[in-house]
Amino acid sequence: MDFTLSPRIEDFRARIAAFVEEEILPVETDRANYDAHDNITREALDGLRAKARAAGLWCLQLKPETGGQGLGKVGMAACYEEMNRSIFGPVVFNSAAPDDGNMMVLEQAATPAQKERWLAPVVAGGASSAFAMTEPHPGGGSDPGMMLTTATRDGDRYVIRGRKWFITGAGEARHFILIARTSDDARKGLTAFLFDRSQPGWRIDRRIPIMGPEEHGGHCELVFDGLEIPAENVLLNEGDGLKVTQMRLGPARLTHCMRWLGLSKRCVEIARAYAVERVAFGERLSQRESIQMMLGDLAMQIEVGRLLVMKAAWALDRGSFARKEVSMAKVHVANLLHKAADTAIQINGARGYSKDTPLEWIYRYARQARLVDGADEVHKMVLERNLAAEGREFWKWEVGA
Amino acid sequence: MDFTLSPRIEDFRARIAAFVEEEILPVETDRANYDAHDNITREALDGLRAKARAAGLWCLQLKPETGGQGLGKVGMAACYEEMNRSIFGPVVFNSAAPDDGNMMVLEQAATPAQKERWLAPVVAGGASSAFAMTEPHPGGGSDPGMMLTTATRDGDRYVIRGRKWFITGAGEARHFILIARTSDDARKGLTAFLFDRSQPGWRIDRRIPIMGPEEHGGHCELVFDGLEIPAENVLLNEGDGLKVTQMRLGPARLTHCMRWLGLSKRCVEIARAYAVERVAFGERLSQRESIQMMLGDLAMQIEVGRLLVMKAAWALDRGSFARKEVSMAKVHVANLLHKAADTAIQINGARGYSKDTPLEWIYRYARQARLVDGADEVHKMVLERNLAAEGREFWKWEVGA
Amino acid sequence: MLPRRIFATEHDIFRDTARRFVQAEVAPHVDRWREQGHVDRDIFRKAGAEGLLLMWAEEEYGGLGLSDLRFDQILQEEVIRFGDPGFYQNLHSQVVAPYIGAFATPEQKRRFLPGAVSGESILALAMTEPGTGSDLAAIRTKAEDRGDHWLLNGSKTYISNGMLADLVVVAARTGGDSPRSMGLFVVERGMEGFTRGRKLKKLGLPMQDTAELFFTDVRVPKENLLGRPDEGFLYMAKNLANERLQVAIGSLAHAQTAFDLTLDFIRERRVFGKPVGSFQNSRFAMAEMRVRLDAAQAFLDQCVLLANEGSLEAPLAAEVKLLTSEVENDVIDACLQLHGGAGYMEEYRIARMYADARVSRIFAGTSEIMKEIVGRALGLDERKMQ
Amino acid sequence: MLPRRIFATEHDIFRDTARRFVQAEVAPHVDRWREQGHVDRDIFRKAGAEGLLLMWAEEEYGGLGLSDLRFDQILQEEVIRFGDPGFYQNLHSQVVAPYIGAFATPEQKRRFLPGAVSGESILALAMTEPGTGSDLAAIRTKAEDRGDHWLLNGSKTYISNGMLADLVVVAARTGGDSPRSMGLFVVERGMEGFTRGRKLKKLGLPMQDTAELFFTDVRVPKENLLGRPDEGFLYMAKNLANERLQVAIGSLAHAQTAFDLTLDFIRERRVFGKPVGSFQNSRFAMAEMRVRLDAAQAFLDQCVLLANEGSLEAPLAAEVKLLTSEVENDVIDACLQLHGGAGYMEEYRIARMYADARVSRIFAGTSEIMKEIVGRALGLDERKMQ
Repeated sequence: MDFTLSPRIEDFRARIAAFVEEEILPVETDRANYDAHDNITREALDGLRAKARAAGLWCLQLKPETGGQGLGKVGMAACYEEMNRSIFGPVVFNSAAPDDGNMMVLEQAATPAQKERWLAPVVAGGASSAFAMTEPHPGGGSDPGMMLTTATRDGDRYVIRGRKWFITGAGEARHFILIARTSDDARKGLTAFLFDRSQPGWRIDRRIPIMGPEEHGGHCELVFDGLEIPAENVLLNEGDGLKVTQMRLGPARLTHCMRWLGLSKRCVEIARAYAVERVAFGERLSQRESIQMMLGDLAMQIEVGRLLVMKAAWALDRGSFARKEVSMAKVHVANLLHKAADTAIQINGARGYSKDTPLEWIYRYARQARLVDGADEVHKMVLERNLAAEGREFWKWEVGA
Repeated sequence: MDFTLSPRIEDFRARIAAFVEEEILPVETDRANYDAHDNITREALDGLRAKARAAGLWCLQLKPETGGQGLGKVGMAACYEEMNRSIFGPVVFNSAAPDDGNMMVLEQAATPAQKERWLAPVVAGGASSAFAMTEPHPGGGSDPGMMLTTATRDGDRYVIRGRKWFITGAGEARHFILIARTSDDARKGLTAFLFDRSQPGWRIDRRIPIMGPEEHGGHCELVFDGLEIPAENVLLNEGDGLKVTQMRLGPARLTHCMRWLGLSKRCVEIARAYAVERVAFGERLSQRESIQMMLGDLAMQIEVGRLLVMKAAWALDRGSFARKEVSMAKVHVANLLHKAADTAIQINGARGYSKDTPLEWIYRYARQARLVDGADEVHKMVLERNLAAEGREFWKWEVGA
Repeated sequence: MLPRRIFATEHDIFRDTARRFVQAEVAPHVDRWREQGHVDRDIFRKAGAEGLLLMWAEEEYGGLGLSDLRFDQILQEEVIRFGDPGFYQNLHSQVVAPYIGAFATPEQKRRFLPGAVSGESILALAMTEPGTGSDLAAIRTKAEDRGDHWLLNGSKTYISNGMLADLVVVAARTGGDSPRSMGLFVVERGMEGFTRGRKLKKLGLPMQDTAELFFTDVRVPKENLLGRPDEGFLYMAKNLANERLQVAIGSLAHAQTAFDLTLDFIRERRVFGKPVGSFQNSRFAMAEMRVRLDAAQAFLDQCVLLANEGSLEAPLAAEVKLLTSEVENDVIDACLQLHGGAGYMEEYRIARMYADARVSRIFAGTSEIMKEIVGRALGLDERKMQ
Repeated sequence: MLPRRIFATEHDIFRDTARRFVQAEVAPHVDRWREQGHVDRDIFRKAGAEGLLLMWAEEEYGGLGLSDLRFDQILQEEVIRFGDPGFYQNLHSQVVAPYIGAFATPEQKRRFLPGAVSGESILALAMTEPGTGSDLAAIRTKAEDRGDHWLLNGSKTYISNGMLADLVVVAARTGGDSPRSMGLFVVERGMEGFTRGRKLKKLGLPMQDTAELFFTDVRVPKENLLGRPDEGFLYMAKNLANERLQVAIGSLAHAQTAFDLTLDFIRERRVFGKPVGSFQNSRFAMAEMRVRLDAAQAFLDQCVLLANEGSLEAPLAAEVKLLTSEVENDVIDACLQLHGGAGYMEEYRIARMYADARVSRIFAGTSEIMKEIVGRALGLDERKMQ
């Protein structure tokens, strides 16, 4: 049993912390650096990205040969949490969704030639990417088995027809990973493809307005009416689409949690700073029991989240799918993020409802956490299924050397 | 980062698991083995204890030279959880409160001669012990500074006068650790003494009826009207009473949590067994979503408790006081135990309210968990004080080699 | 605090009467009755003599003809506040007796009601069986038509007033395999083949007697069948709304009592040199409880008025039972927490209230069953949705 | 579902009128108004023409003399159900105007009320300042007596209807350092030195205009002071109970609307081949909400009746505001969850309701302030306990 970080990871974490403090927070504070969708403007981002690369804080999650530092999931847990002290943090270090997950899946699944063509530009920061899987009702939402978009083989190419929905970043992405149906086989019916924004045969139908602030490129509805994709742009093999989906989404759930922990800590930070300073009815807010208990409880729930995420990261690094661990982390941290933002707003009162702090940004952003990547209800039922299968073995420590 | 148990600890854990299953659960099932206070009868206990000793599963928490196995807190976390699958488990392995904590504090603080006289018989199982600190209102409850019982020096002895309250096990204990006031100094005003049941000058005023099932010896109110204690029976030095109290109570909080995890798992076990078997309105309970979500949520909360407890145990083993970690474990696991018992009763319906299962025993027992060792409210305020002092350093991983 | 607005002068006067009765005749015996596991029989006779039982019964049967449920509501509130929730006069008057009131012939009423009104005969209702829970369609106790009598066989469990009862209304299957063909039979103390098991031990409510009942070839006279032999299931479904309203009244009275005694406690008890009640945490906890109690009371009182008008439907009764039993448990738990360690000692009433309250989310249909009823009434019935 | 029991025929008829008005005049413009950040001025004039503003005002000022709060309650329910909670007619009629109704001279009423009744002049109330929050004693805006006028200096923030308002009732300190010596001044559009900042951006409620107001050497005529110059604090304290009741009405209407539209949604929307509403989890979630809504409505309706009788005390108003704003937020959150991913899309109303609702636990006094008020009224005031 050992709850320590290696010195190398700690070194990265500390440097990220300093970078966020010195470089990113000042940018975040100035509303002029916000675009129309409440994200950082491209100009501000480009400047920060250049500094981050120069500081060696770039794509840490990838292997050295891909251009990263091979941190592993344990290291990512520590570093991603630190990055997302700022709402603009992850994208500065090229560790934001959806590029983060797309890069990792390409690193794992793509051929050398595909990596050169599709992955390297994203790693370099010159192109952004999107993962096109989800479909509007009644197609494949959380259930990929309902996928309706088809890829029909025609010689050495596939012709794509269908509709995708809520595709994050599609408005600006250059490289797309697309999941489409190539047969009716329950396990081998889906295939993953790569295509470039410039190819004809598809279009963005609309950018969907959502409650929250948006990733660059928003959330779009895509129509495919004859996009042709050469067979060489199939990722893995025909029929491996479900496998690619699982490779892509499993770890992404956990990286979300890592980042959400950072945001949760930021909420506490803003709430405490205000509580210490603000006097009402002749007393500092921070002296009130109710405020102390809210903050004490939040601090504890954040620590719980960190333990759940770290154990899941450790299990992934050991080669486990860590489905149970990831589910638990997801349920807890999604709720924690909501609670942290809500409590911080409550402590800030009307100021919290205004745009004077990032709290309202985080609050709106947070609401999707309990909806995406499987709602709480689904994860709890999955956990119960594990419990039914494993009995008392559900809870156990692995045995070491 | 490493979430594994050592093979040696795992070996103990597995043997305890088998012993509970084969030896203790059958005894627990037979109501004839319950005494008037819902605890195991002395006869049944003596038989099981002999078997546990013979199996080498005895006082594992103590050092080898004291007669134990030197498991450390990490090992105790794994083993205590396993013991308390049965409500009668811990006492069988001589790891139940209050002897458990009394033995550990004597092992740490007593002189060799004192150990021979006061500790060895408890380790041998021939004597039980009590820790007499708490006083009735308005004396020292959770605040030792309010202690009213006095020890007045008179030559080579101290004369004790005062009243103690809610002293667990006092009805049968032979060896007592007593905390009394020897001066008005805020930090050095208390002293810890050892005395034997047979000494004159004190009496048990009454055994206090409580809601829950009771430890052997119950919870008693004690009156001291001239008990004389020789100076050689002072534990550590005069004025070290507060220190002894902290040595005694800090780790005890965590051992409670370890045991409560075992009881929580048992609740889930009983609930699941019933849900799988019981048919109502044409459907098995286990097929209902609401039941699945209750159980999935509980399974997750138990895992959270295990992580919090294990991290605190690890920190204690590294020599930290781990106050923050223990507080977090305490708040979570006390609430978890209540929730586990409550949910299991709800799933069992009227059967859960009856005495046909140990659930009602656990439910009544559990209610004290949120009151003793600091109520939730106190711990949350303590956590907030840590947060105020440490800021973002509240959450961090230690750095390893 | 929200003023109660459903009572008129006659109700306030009645409350005084009820309170004096409970304080004089119930309160002094509560500890002993809890210890012995049931009330003394004569408390029913005393209550009967005061005119407090079956107040709704027509005068010809000895009652007062008061069909206004507010009187029983007030009586139950006072019983719980100054007595103990284990005195099941309410089950007697408002849960069991209404089966006789609604489904018995005048001749049967003449036989059964006067004793119930006077408290000479104590009533119980035997529906639940080992393994049925709330699922009445799973009842297996059988009554066979033997010409001049019914032959009753089976067993019942968790029967309140089971040891003391003189008349037990027993639900039994009369139609062979047809799951809902049931009859309700009045089984009388002393009938051959009718035996009682041991009083059941429970988590709480020690004063309320709870028994298993066994029926082995009991010959029940034809004239002891209530209503039609195949409509018992309907009768039970019909009466459940009022039964749940009664449970709700008790739950909320229990919670209100806990709140009041806790308010007194935290004003007096000091910790760290200040009254417990002066801490913000205590103030907030009490404020949160006060709000929930007031809302639940407003809701419940409206339900009582609806029931008086005969229009309390099953889903609304399920709502109010669900709400009040959850409020009861939450409030009592929070009140115990405000007591600190004292709350765990039996010498403080809150300790026993905690154990007593737990069953409210289970009996008369669990909270989960209530949610099923409410949810299905919203049109969310998976059997009817495609 | 609990039937509403406080309405008579005239209320039902009025609900039809109100609903038709909202459907015809408000609903079609909601999207545009949310986009532009405020309603069009003429919606107030239209509402005035229909007799929907200041219904309580005496006929001599153009009103209907209807002091029954149930009419405004109904109007607010319809505005929220078929319109948007950001149309602050309710603030105009029931929060600001009552200061004029209660504390103005007949001459002042003749000047100010008719325009407010007709909707020609829109009203706002300026109490909060940067740094005061709910702590009115911390107000720093000052009015100095300069013989024939008051000289007003200071700034206000989070002022609803702030950009549109023609008449602003401004709280200002008149007694130098005495913390509670305050006056209420009617500041009129166009007075020199009265300026408005930018419309404030907020988490939700985009249609409700929220502004900062600045007062720099504004010469307020003596005849624009409401009541006495040193009693403004008392007036505010007095009116807060009704203000909180109004907030409660809005919160609960918002929650009821969310419930109903979610019920429709989950009956239709299918997932894993079944309607969302046919899952037990959905049924239970809806049942739990139904119960909380019914209890809150029963409580709120009783409070409206009490207010009609002039006996809604401050602690009870705090209770109902606390309860309904918490119910509103919890219900809307759970409803959004039942929408799944769709709930996050602005094209579903639930998404905007979620952001709009968040402020209810903050404005008109946060939930924590409400708990302080309720708790202190229970006698748990650390300043009075030793």
